[in-house]
Amino acid sequence: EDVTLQLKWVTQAQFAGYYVAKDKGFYEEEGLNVTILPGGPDVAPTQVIAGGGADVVVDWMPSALAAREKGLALVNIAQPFKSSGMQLTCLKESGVTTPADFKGKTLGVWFGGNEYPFLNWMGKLGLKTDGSPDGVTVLKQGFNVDPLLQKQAACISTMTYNEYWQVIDAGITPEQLVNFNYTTEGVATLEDGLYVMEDKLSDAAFQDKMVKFVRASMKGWKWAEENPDEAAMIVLENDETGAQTEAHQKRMMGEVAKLTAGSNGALDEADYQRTVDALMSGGSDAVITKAPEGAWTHAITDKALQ
Amino acid sequence: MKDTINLGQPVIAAQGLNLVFQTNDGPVHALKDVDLTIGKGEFVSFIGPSGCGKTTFLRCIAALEHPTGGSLTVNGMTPDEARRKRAYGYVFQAAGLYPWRTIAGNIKLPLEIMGFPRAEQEARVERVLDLVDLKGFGKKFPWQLSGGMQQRASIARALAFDADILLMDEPFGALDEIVRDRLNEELLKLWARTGKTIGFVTHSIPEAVYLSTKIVVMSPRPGRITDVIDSPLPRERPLDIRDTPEFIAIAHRVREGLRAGHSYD
Amino acid sequence: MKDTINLGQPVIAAQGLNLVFQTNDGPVHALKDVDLTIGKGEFVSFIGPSGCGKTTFLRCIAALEHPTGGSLTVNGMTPDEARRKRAYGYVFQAAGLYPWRTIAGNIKLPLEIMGFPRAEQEARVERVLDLVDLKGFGKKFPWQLSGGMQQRASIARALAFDADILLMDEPFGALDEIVRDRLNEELLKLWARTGKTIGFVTHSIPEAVYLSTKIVVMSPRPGRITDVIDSPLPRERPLDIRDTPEFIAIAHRVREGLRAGHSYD
Amino acid sequence: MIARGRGPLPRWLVPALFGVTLLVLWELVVRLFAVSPVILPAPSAIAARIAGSGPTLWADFVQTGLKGALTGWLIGCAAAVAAAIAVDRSPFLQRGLLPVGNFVAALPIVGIAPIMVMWFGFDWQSKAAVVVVMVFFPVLVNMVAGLKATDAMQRDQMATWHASYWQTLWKLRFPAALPFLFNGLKIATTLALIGAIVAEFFGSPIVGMGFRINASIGQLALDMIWAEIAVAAVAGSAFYGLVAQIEKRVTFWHPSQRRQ
Amino acid sequence: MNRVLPILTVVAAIVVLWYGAAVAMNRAWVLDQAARAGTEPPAFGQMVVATMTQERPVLPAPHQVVAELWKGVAGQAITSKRSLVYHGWITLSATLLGFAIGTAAGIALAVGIVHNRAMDMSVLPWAIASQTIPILAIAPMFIVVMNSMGVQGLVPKAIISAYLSFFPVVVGMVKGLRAPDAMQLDLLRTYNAGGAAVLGKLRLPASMPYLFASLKVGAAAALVGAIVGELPTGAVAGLGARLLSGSYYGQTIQIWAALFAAAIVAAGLVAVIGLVERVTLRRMGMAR
Ligand SMILES: Nc1ncnc2c1ncn2[C@@H]1O[C@H](COP(=O)(O)OP(=O)(O)OP(=O)(O)O)[C@@H](O)[C@H]1O
Ligand SMILES: Nc1ncnc2c1ncn2[C@@H]1O[C@H](COP(=O)(O)OP(=O)(O)OP(=O)(O)O)[C@@H](O)[C@H]1O
Ligand SMILES: Cc1ncc(C[n+]2csc(CCO)c2C)c(N)n1
Ligand SMILES: [Mg+2]
Ligand SMILES: [Mg+2]
Repeated sequence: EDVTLQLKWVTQAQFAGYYVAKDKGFYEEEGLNVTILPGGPDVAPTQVIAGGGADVVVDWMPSALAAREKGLALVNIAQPFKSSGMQLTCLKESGVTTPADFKGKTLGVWFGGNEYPFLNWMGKLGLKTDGSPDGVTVLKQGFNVDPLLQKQAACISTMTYNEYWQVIDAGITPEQLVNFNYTTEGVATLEDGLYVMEDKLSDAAFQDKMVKFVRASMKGWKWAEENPDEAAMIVLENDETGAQTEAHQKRMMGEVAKLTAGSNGALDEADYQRTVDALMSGGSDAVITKAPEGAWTHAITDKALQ
Repeated sequence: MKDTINLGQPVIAAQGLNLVFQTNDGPVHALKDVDLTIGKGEFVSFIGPSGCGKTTFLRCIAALEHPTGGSLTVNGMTPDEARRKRAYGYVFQAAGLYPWRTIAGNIKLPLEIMGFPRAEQEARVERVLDLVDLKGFGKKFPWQLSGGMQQRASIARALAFDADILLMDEPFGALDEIVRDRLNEELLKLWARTGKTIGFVTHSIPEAVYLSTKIVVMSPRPGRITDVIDSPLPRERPLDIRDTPEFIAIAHRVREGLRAGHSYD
Repeated sequence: MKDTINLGQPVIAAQGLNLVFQTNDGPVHALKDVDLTIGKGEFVSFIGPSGCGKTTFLRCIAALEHPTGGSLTVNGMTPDEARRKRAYGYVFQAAGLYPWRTIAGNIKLPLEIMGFPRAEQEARVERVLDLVDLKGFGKKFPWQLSGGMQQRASIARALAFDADILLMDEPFGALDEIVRDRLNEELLKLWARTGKTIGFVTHSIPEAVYLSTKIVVMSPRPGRITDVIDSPLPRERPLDIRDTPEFIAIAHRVREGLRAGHSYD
Repeated sequence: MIARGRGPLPRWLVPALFGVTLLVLWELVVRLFAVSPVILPAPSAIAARIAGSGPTLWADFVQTGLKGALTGWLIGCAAAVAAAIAVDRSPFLQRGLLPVGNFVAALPIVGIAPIMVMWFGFDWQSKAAVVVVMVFFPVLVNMVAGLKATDAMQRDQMATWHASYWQTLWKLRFPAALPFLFNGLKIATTLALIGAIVAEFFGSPIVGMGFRINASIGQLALDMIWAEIAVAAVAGSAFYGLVAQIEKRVTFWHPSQRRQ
Repeated sequence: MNRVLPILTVVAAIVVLWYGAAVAMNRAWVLDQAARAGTEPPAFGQMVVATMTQERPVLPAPHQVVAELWKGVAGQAITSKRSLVYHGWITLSATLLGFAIGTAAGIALAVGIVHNRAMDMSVLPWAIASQTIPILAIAPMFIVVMNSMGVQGLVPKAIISAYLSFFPVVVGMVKGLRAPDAMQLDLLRTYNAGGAAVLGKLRLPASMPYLFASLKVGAAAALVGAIVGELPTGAVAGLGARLLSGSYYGQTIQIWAALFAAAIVAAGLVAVIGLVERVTLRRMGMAR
C-alpha cells in the first residue's frame, strides 16, 4: 500500500521519526510503501494535500485549523509533538528583557502559516502588529537568523532545536540572549501533527492504512528518542542536498526528543483546547472565529496504539 | 520583324494611374494620371529627372506599390495576380544582395524558390555569371565585390530564371562604357531570343534610344508622362546604329523632353 | 591659369602601392604597384572597368583601407594623420544615409561632429540642399527619397563642410544627364573658388575629361594604373568645350586606355 | 496590405476577447466542477477580493512595483548600458569584462536575494538590488549586440569625418543599437517585477506583493494570491506596453517598426 | 595570452576590490563581538585576519569561496550528495531540457506572430502577461498539479525553466524576423515566394544577430528557471537546493560557492552559444 507523506520543512531531525520508520523497515513491516516528500519555504502542506499531492501531511495546528475554517477539512489523526519548541530570541543589547519591552521594537516572524502563534501572543499583550506607532514592527523573517546577527531586528523567531543553535554557533553566547518561550509565556500551540482530509477518513481502507502508518511512525519516533545519534545519521543519509551537518542534526535530534517525549501519538484533548482557545482569543484579529468541529479524531491512534 | 510590334493584347495597361505617398510633412504626388500601354515583347525605357516616379511606376507594375487611383493591369490581370504567377524578373536600383549568401548563392535564390532542380540551378548560375563577366566570383560574399560587380550580380540574379516581364531599374548605372555596351548588346540578344517584355529605367539617353522600342519620358512633381516616343529603329541593332541620323533625331527629342521636364520646376 | 598646375608639394603621393585582400577563396590583388602623384588643387578623375580598384584606391587615400605594401602620403603625412586633421570629404559609392535622421539631419551630421555653430549649420544645410536641388526635402527621411535624390543628399553632405581634399566615388552615377551637367558645372565652380584637391571616380568618359586636370585610367586583375593623362584643357570650361577637338582627342585616348584594360582579361 | 483593419480598436480587442473567453471558461469550470476555492478560486471571487482590498493591493504595489521593481529596473538598465559602453570602449575590457559579465548572467535570484537582504536590509532597497542584478544581463547582452549592429560604410563615414569615439557612439552606434537595446529593456520589465516579488520571499516588511502572496499561501487565501497575480499581470503588461510605446517612437526608422 | 591577459587583469581587479569590501563589510561583526566580550577592538592586522576567517561573513573573502568551491568540486566523488558537480549536473540537465523547449517554443511563437496577423495581436500580450506572474508563487501549485498527473522529476522543472526562457526568445526573434528591410522583402515578393521561403531564406538569416542575443539571455533565464523550479519540489537536489539550504542555515560561504557554481554553468552556456554564434556568422560571411 502506497502512502505519501508531505513534510512541513526540509529533511532534518525535526522529522526523524518518519525517516527512522522508513529506514528501519517499520513501514515495510506494516506492508506500507511510504514516500516522504520534503517541504521547503514555499511548500504549504495544506495546499499540497488540497491538491491531492499527499495522503497525509505534517503541519502545525494553527495553520491546520485556519485551513479548516477556510473550507479545507483537515483532521488531526496523531500528535507526535507534545510540546512547543517555538520561542522569540532577542539580543540583550537591544534592550529587551521582558515582553513589556517589545513596544516599538522590530520583531522577526515566520509567515506562510507559522505566524498565528505570534499574532495570538501579541494580541494577548495588546500590541498592534500592523505598524501603528504603539505596537511592534513586524518583519517577515527569511529562513535564517541573519536579521538578529545583523541587528536588523531586536528579536527573531527561533526553534529550540534549530535556529536558536544557529545563533549560538554564530558566536553569540546564551548570556547575550533573552529567550521568550511560547510555552512559558502561556501561549503555546500544538506543533508537528499528522493531518489527513476528512472525507477520506470515512473510507475504512484508508483508515486502516493510516492506523498502520501512525503505528509505524510512532515506533520510529520512540526509536529515535532512544537512539538520537543513530536517528540523526539516518536523517543525514536521507538529506539529498548534502548540506546538513552531523553535529547540527545530532543536537537537533536531542532537542526534538524533548518535545516528542510525553506523547504516544494520541492528541491530548487539553492541549487541543488550549490551542483553540489561544487562536480564538485574538478578538478581531483572531486566527479562527468559531470553535472547530471534528478537527481531530482518536479513531486512528486508538487502533494504532492498542 | 519591324518597328511597332504591338502583337496581340497589351501586357501592361495603365489608365489614369495615381499614387500619393503620405509622409510626415504632407502628401507626395509620386504618379499623376499616368496612361501607358505596353504590348507583348516591347522594350520600354523610362527616362526622366531624379525623383520623377520611374521607380515608383515600375514598383506599381510589379505589385510592390499600390496605386491610390486609376487602373493597372498586367496580362489582363491585376499586378498582384501576375506577381503570383511569377511573371516578373526585377532588378532593383540598389543591388540588394543578401549579405549572408555568396554571389552564387544570391543568384541561386530565385531558382531555389521556384523549385529548379539542383543541377539546373548550378548550370544557370554558371551561365549568368559568365554573362555578366563575374566568372570566378561565385564564392565571394557581396561585400567583397566592388559596386559595379554587385550590380552585375544583381542583374545576373534577375536573368537566371525566365520571367516573361523583366523590370530593370537603372541596371547599368554603375558600369563603365565598355561593359555597358557589352551588356546592352547581350540584353538585346536575350530580348530578341526570348521575346520578353522589358521595362527599363535609365539616365543615359543613348542607352534608352539604342535599346528601346518605346521611350517614355517622365517629369516630376507631380510625376507624370510627358512624352512617349515609339522608336522607328529596326529590331536588329548593331552598336554603330548610334551614329545614324534617325538615332540622333530620337535622342534629340528625348533630350528636349527631359529639358522641358526640368524647366518645369 | 593653365594646364599642369602642380603648385607646390604633392598633396597625395603613392609609390609602389599594393593592396591584397585575403578572402575565403584566396587573395585578391586589388592594387598592384600603383604610383601616382597628385598636386595641390588638382582635379583627378579615376576611370576604369568595374572592379579595377578605383574605390579601393580612394579608400586608401582616406585611410579607410590599409595598403599591404608601398608608401602613401597625404600632405606629407600618413593618410591616417590626415584623416585626423579632417582633411577629407568623402562621397561613398552608395548613399549610406542614416535612416533615423532626416535629410537635413544627415547633412548636419558632419557639421555637428566638427562643431559648427548651430546657426551656421542651418545655413550650410540650406545652401547645399539648394545646390543639389533638394530644397524642400530636408524634413524627409532617406527611405522617402528616390535613389538619385539619396545620392544627391549624400553629395550635399560631403560638400557641407570645407575639406581640403574631396574624394567622390561615382557621385553622379544615378543622375540624369541634365542634372548631371548642372552638378558638373557647380562642382567646377566650387573647385575653382576653393582650390580643393579632388579625386573623382566616374564611368563617364566625357565627364572625366570635362572635369579633370588629370585622368587616371586603371585596369583590373590586378588593379593597376595603365595611363595618366594630363589634360591640356583650360581651367575655365564652358559646357560646349565638349565639342572641341582637344576634348575629343583626350576622350579618345581615355577610351583606348579603357578598351586596352578590358581586352587584358 | 497596409490599411486593412488597422484602427486602434482591433489591436487590443482581439487579446481582450481572448482574455474574456478565458475568464468565462475558468468561471464555468470552477462552478460546474465545484472546484474548491482553496485550489482555484473563481474569477468572480478574485474580482470581489480585488474590489474589497483596494488599499492593501495598492500599498503592496507601491512597495513592490514602484519602490522595488521600478527603482531596480532604472538602476540596472543604466548600469548595463554603461557596462556595455565600457566594454565597447576598450577592446581590453571587451575581452576581460565581457566574460566576467557573462558570469553574472544567471546569478540565480534564489541565491542573490538572501545576500541582498543581508546587505541592504528588509525594505525595498534589497528588492531593488535583486532587480538590478536580474535585469543587468539581458540588457548588457542586447546592448553589446546592438553596438555591433552598424554597417561598415556608416562607420567609414564617421572615420572620414574623424568623429571622436563619443561622437560616433552618440550619433551612430547608439541609435543603431536602439532596436536591440529595447529588446533588452522589454525583457527587463517583466524580469523586474518577478524579481521584486520573488525577492520578498526571502525576508520583507509586512507589506508588498510577494509578502502578501507568501502570507496568503499559509492562510489558503487563494483569492488574495490571485488578486496579487492579477495586479502583477496588469502592472507588468502596462509597464511593458509603455516601454514598447517609447520604442515605437524612437526606433520608427527600423524596418520592424515600419509596417511590412 | 592575448585573450587571457585582459581576463586576468579584470579578475585581479575584482579580487582586490572584493578583499577590500570583505574587510569593510565584515568589520562590524568583529567590532560587535569585541564589544560584547568587553575587549578592545583588534588592531588593523588582526582585524584583517578576523574579517577573512569568519564562518558567517557578510561577504566571504574570495579565498573562502574558492576553497568551498574546491571542496565541492574536487573534494568528493562527483556522485556524492556533497559534490557541487552532482548538484550542478542535476540543475544543468533541467536547464538544457527547459532551454530546448523554451527556445523551440519561442521561435515557433515568433514565427507565428510575424506571419499571422491574428497571432500578432493575440499572442504577445498574453506572453507578456504570463511573464509578469511571479513564478515562485505559482510554481508550487504547478508542481502539485503536475505531481497529481503523475509527472515528476525532471519535466516539471524543465517546464518552469522553459517558461522563463521562451520569453526573451520571442521578443528577440519577433524583432529579428522583422529586421529585413523593405527591399529585401520586395525581392522575394517579385518571386512570389511563399511564407516558408520568406522565413527560411530571408527572415531567419537576417535575424541571426538577434537570435544569438536572445539565446544568451534565454539560456541564462532557463538556468534561473531550473533553479527556481527546484524549490517547490522540496528542494531535494540541485544548485537551487544548495542555495536554499545554505541560506536556511546561514552558511554564507556555501551560498556563494553554489552561486559561483551556477554562474560558471551559466557562463559556460553563454560561452558555448557565443562560440556557435561566431562560427555561424563566419560561415554566413557576416563576421568582418
Ligand atoms: N573587402 C573586400 N574583400 C575582398 N575583396 C575586395 C574587398 N573590397 C574590394 N575587393 C575586391 O577588390 C577589387 C577592387 O574593388 P573596388 O571596389 O576597388 O573596384 P572599383 O574599381 O571601385 O569597381 P566599381 O567600378 O565596380 O565600383 C575587386 O575585385 C573586389 O572584388
Ligand atoms: N516610400 C516613400 N515614401 C514617401 N515618398 C516616396 C517614397 N518613395 C518614393 N517617394 C517619393 O516619390 C517620388 C518619386 O520617387 P521615385 O523613387 O519613383 O523616383 P525615380 O524616378 O525612381 O528617381 P531616381 O531616378 O532618383 O531613382 C520622389 O519624390 C520620392 O521622394
Ligand atoms: C520562510 C519560512 N517560513 C516558515 C518557517 C518555519 N518553519 C518551518 S518548519 C520549521 C521548524 C524549524 O526548523 C519552521 C520554524 C521558516 N523557517 N522559514
Ligand atoms: Mg529610382
Ligand atoms: Mg567602386
